[in-house]
Amino acid sequence: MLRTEEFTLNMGPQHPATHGVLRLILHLDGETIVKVEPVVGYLHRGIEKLAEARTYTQVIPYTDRLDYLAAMLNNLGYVQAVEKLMGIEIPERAEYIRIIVSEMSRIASHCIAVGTYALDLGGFTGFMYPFREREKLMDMFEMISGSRMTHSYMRIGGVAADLPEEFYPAIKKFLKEFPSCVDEYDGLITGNEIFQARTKGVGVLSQEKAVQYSISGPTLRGSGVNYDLRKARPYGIYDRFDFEVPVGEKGDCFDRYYCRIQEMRQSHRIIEQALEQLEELPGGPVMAKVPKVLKPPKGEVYHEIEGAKGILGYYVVSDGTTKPYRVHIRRPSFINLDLLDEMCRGWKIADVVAILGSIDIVLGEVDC
Amino acid sequence: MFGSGLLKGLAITWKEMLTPKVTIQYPDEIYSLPDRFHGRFKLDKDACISCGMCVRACPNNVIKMETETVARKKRLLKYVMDIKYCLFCGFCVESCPKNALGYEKDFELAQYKLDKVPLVLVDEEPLPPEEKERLEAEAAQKIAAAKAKKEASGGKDKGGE
Amino acid sequence: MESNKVAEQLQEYFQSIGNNRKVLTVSPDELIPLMYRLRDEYEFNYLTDETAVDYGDYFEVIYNLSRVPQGDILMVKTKVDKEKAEVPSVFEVWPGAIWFEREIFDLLGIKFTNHPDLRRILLDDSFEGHPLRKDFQWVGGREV
Amino acid sequence: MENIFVNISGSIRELIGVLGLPPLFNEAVMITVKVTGILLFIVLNALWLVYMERKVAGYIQCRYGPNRVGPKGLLQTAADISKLISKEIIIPSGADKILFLLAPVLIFTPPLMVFMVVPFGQNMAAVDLNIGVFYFLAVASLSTVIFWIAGWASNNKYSLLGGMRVVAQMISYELPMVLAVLGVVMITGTLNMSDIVRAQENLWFIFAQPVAFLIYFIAGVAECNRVPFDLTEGESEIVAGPFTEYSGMGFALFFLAEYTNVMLVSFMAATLFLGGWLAPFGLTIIPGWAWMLIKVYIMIFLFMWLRWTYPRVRVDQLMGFGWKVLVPLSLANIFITGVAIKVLDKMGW
Repeated sequence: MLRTEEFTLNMGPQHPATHGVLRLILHLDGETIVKVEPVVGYLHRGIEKLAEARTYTQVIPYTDRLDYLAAMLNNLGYVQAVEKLMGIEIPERAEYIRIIVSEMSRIASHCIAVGTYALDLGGFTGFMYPFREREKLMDMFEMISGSRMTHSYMRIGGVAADLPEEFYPAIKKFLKEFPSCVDEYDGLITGNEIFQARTKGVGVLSQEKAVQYSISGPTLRGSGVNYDLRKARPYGIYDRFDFEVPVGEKGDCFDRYYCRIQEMRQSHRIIEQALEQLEELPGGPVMAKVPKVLKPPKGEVYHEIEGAKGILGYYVVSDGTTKPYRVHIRRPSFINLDLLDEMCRGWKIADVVAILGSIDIVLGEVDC
Repeated sequence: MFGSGLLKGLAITWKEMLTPKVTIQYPDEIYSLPDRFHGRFKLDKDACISCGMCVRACPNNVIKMETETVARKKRLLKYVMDIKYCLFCGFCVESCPKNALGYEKDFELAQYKLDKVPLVLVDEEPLPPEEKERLEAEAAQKIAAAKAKKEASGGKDKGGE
Repeated sequence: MESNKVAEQLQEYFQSIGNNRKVLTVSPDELIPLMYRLRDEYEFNYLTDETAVDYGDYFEVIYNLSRVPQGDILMVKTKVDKEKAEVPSVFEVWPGAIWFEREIFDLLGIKFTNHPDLRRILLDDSFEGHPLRKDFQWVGGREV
Repeated sequence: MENIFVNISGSIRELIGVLGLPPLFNEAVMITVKVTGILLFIVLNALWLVYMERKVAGYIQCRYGPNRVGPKGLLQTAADISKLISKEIIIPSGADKILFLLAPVLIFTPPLMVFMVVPFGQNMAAVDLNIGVFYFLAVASLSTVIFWIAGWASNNKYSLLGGMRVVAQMISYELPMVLAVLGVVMITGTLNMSDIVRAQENLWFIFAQPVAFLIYFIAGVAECNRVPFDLTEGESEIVAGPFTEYSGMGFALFFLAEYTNVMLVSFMAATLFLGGWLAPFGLTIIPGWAWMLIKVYIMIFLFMWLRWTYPRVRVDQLMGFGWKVLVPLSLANIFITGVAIKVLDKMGW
């Protein structure tokens, strides 16, 4: 009798396809996955604890370092939470700027998701093209905030500074070029038969499971659940824009990937509209009148926004002093990773990479 | 038809092969940095009033400042930024009431030796005691003179009333 | 928001609930039946967030529930003794709670009874103490 | 120009002949000279191909590729190789030392052996073997064993997985390759490569046997372990497959061997399907060996173009495609070729 044996393979924490320092313990039967155990925490910096020792404003640079691929969105979630706690109304101009930069951030993040997904499946060129567009976005972020990745641009009560003059031509040029770039990704990656063979029907996540397991973001929408906080519970001024929520059908890797591609197009639409409306606005302040030393009243707030990876929630407790009593961050990547085991079972090693890539995690956020 | 996607991919990569490249050839070609770029810090020593706002604004205790008070005036002795802990968030620059702190467009902050990493913006010896005394005496004189003048003029004013 | 209505309705049924700004407060013993009711009767089918706060002499575990895809949100709180920090796990109601609860266990040291896999998640297995507790003291870092 | 290499070899032969040594010795010297020449050609070409691949990749990906070391970055590979040579060869604990060190040494042998029979131009095969095609197929598949040795000896799970993948993949793609080549052999009735080239005087076999060419090409990509069939390396899945534990020169040899294999498959494609040294459109100004190289480089570029466009297939899809599509297709091709040969024969063509 031939006797076979399961064997364990340590994938990570140093591995080309785990998108950071994620360790996956794979239990394998040949190349078939029996069980996956994600081990996280290699990048744990204790941001929630650090926040307790900082003033409300000083927490902002730390939120950048959660999902460092979409730092603006992290900023946005935090400052909106504190504003909700303090009841601050921010100037209209700041609202528009926030929408523009956060949607740019979403595009940048999805560019990475799409690009690294192509790389995970072995297509190196598919990785470079989205990065090229992301680079243009980074340049614009640099104009706005002075930093390419960790912007710390938003402030409680508005944004740090108005958009610079040189930003407008740059964004217009980008908006003009971007649809054809997405077409290029579509042609090179989405339409490729090998890519489709690798992703269609792989790692199916049913609608019920996705909701039960608190999955969010494009991963949830890929399973066919139309739940985008920008529509379901509009925050900021998202109710003023006309856009659609792309939803998948089958919940496989391809649907999750394709949701991101379509979301990039929708974000592009939002930026276009926001820019148009912003230019009609008269110039004005971009900061509300807030005291220099922030002392929110005693209380607590839970605020959620739709981040690039999913629902990004901030739970801030104030005890009336200048420092937050507790900051908790609901990180979408962390929760989405929970279901990796179930999605991978029965698939091959190569599919683990494909499924992990389709969830689109970023380890700064997973480990907090 | 099966295979059309494959051919389309080939067409796209062929097209890209012939389009101009986007690389900036860094040391030869200079990348134009925007005005707001967060690079090396610079401090306008004369404008600085040593108020310590930047020290308090910093989320990560990067800035170390030492001052001495000479003739009731704060004098900056040391202004060192432990740049390896810096988040480049810009809160210190923003908090400066006199716009003394700012950015340069220099981003090559890497060093070979760890002790070279902290960014020393001001490093001055404390004034020698004689000098200090002299300055203090001078200041005291000035103040006294001003006071006397004020009193004199004030007396006149009063008298006028 | 509609969650207010839910709270009003539920107040009649659950005597221990205090309605405090759209927040349902429940004791740990009654938590699981309430959660089942919220899920089945009131269609809060999505657990967006679960966290806990150390208030010195007691813990508070906070659940944020949502209706998907309508988007309503409801906060449920439960108070836990510091001496006997145990809460029933809600993973039967929402399986997504597994990692939330592992994180809370890791950082605050609240035990979730019936939890299938209650291990540390972010910190090292040999780590001592729970860093998000207010009495946690750690010596080290760059100042030393 | 046409016969420059043949003349050089002739004059060397004459030179040795003057010494009046036994003919066996003369033959031995000649073979040594030829092997050295081919080895030089292979290694230099492999170095050039590494550079070319990086340039092609760069241009496809909107960047320049290597352009700092030497003019236009031409010395980049030389710099890389010298760096790799100076690196320590780390032998992992628990590795089978002898096999671990032997694998990178051996990896160059099968391609080198095959290059001995490749006709670089008219009368330019080092050894004009009359079972050349058979020899090529037999020897080229030996590299499977060497990859497996590397994978096994490394004592690393990724290497082992990579090694297993190599064996599975090479064996499944050997078959359609052989069957595709069979179509050509059936038409010519010979296994001698020079004769096969001569038989293409009127019509290149790519036009007579397009399906066979396609199958040969796909199987060739798989044999070289290149995208979209680079599962052996599969850097996003199994890190680097059998080469994971290799460092320094061991890795460099595997790396160069990959390009040698690419060259080999391209040479064979040019010989079997693209008319070898024969000049198209009567452009005989360019010598035959140059035509051969041009054809080979077109093939190599095709390989690179594919590599930088496609993602990788999965292991079961790879096997499925090999056994369920390529093998039946090549069998059908043989059948049709056989019928056609008979019919045309009867018709008196």
